[in-house]
Amino acid sequence: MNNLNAIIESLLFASDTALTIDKIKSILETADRKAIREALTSLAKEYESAKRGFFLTEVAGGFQLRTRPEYRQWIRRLKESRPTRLSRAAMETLAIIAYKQPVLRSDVEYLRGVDSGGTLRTLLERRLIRVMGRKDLPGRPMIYGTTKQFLELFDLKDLNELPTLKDLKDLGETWPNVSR
Amino acid sequence: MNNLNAIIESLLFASDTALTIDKIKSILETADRKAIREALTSLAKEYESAKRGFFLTEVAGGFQLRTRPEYRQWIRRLKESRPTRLSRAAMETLAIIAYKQPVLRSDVEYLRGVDSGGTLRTLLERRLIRVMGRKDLPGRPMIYGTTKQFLELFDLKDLNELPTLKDLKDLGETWPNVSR
Amino acid sequence: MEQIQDQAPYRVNLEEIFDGPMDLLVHLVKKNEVDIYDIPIALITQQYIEYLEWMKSLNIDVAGEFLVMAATLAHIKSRMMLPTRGEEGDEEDPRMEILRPLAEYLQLKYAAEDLMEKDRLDWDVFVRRDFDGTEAWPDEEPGNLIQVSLFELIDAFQEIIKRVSPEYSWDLTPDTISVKSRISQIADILEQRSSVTFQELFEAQATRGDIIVTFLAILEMAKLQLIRIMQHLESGIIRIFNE
Repeated sequence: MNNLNAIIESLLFASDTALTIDKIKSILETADRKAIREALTSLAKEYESAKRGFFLTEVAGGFQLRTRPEYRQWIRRLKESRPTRLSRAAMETLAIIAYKQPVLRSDVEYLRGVDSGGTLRTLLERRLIRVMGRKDLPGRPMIYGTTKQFLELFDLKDLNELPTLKDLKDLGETWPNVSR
Repeated sequence: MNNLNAIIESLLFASDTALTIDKIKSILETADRKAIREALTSLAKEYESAKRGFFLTEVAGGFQLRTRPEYRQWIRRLKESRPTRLSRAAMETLAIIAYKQPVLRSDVEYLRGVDSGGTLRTLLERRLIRVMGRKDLPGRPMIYGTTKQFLELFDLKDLNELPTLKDLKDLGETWPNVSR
Repeated sequence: MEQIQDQAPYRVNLEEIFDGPMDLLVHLVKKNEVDIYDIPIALITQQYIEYLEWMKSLNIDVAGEFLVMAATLAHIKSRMMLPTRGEEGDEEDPRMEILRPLAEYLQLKYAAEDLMEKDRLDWDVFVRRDFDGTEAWPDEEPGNLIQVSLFELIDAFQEIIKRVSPEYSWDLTPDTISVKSRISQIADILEQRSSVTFQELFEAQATRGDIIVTFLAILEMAKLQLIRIMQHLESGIIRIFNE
C-alpha cells in the first residue's frame, strides 16, 4: 500500500463523519485533488476485491468506511451486547440507595423530589438493587438495598469500600493544571 | 480474505472498545478459540506487511484496531485534537500507583514529598486509577490501583508490560527531564 | 530556572515550578552533575536553601514541604560533620536518609517518562469512536451491561446533598457504612437460606469492632422488621429469620 493510500485510510478509519475530498485536501495540505480521488478509488477497489470486513462508500458528499452489510447480524450482536450507560435518574437513585440503605421508596423520592417508581423498577430489573423487606406501615412499603451485582459493577469487595463524602473532601480540590 | 477473517475484521472495525477473544467467541457462537486467535494473528500480520493505515494491537486484555502512530500528525489535524496531556505531577503520581499498587495516598505522598490529594482526585475522575479497597488502619484509608483505561491509554496488554524499573547505577549520565 | 526569569507580578507557588521538594533536589543533583550515591551534601544543601531564598524574593510561595526538606538536608549536613562515635565504622552514612527516597523517586520518574514514550491513545494512535455520540467506555467486566464509575456515584450523591435542605442529616462515616455493609451481608445469607443462628453471624467475626458492627446491624434490621429473632425454648439457640 502506498503512503498516500495508507494515510487516507487512517483518516477514513479515525473519522466519525464522512470525509470530503476538500477536507482531506486541507488536512494533507496538498493541492492535488486528483491524487486524492485516485487514492480513494484504489482503496475502494481493494476493499471490494479482497472482500474486507468494511467497504468505502460515497455518502452525503463525502467518503466513509462502513462495515460490509453481509455481516450485519454479527455487528448487531456486538452492538447489542455493548454496555449501556445508566441514566442520570438511575445514578441518583442508585447513589441514594447505596448510601442510605436500607431505605424506603418514599425516602428516595423525598431526596430526589420526584416520583422514582420507574427508576426503581429499572434498577430492580438490572438486579442492582433488591427488596430487603417491607416496613410495617400502611401499605407495607418496600425497603430497598443494593445487591452483589452492585458490588461487582463498581468492583467493590463490600459496601465498606464505598467512598464516603469525607474521603472525597480529604482529597481536596481537583488539581487545576492537569495539562500544563 | 477468508470469511472468518473478514467477519472478525468487521467486528474489530465496529467496536469502540478492545474485543476479547471470549467476546468474539460469544458473538460468533463458536467454540473455536484457536481459529479466532489464528484469524487475529493473520489480520495483524496482513496489516503490518501491507502497511495499512491502522494496525491491530493487544491491549488491556483484548484486541483493538488503532491508527498507525506514523500518521499521528494527520489524525491530530483531523481530530483537531488538543493533547489530553497529563501534567508532570499527574504522571509521577500515576507511575507511583502503577508500580506500587495497591498503594495508599500516604505512600504516594511519602515518595513525592507533597500533598497529592488533588492529583489523585483528578486521576480518579479521569478513571486512570480506582479505589481498590480500604486499609485496616485508623481512618480506613482508601487503597488505589490503576484501571483498564490506564492500560488502554498507554497501550499495555497488562501490568506485566509496564516498562521495567531502571537500575539507577546503570543510567550513567542520562537524567530524567526534571525541569521542563 | 529559565522559566521564571520574567518576574511575574502575581504570586505563584513553588509547586508550579517544581512538583515538590524531591523534584527540586533532583534538579540540583542533576545541575551539579554529581553522583547521587555520593552527594556533596554541604553544596546541595546550600544551593537548596539559596533556591528557596531566591524564590521568596521573587514573591513565590514556598510550601511547607520544601522547608521540611531544607531542614532534613541541614540535619544530614550537621551529622556528616560530627565525628563518628564508634570505631567499628559500621555507622550508616547519614546521607542514606535522603538517598533512599531520592533513588526511589528518580526510578519512578524514569518510569513515568518511559510510559510517556508509549504510543498514547488519542495522541499517537486513535481508535474509531462510536457514531451515535455515546462515549465509549470499555468493559469493566464481561457480561456486565452497565458501566459507571464509583466517582459518578459519589457525584450523584453529592449533588443530591447540595439540593436537599442542609438540616437533613448525613451521618456517613466509615462506621455507619460498616453497619450498612453488614446488613447487606446478612441479607445475602438470608437470601440463600431462610434462617441463620445468632452464633453463626458472630463466629466469623474476629475483632471486637466487627462484633459490635454485627450487633448494630441485627438491631437495625430488627427495627426495620427485615428479620425476626426467635429463641428456641429448650436449647436457648437464637435464630434469625427472613421476615
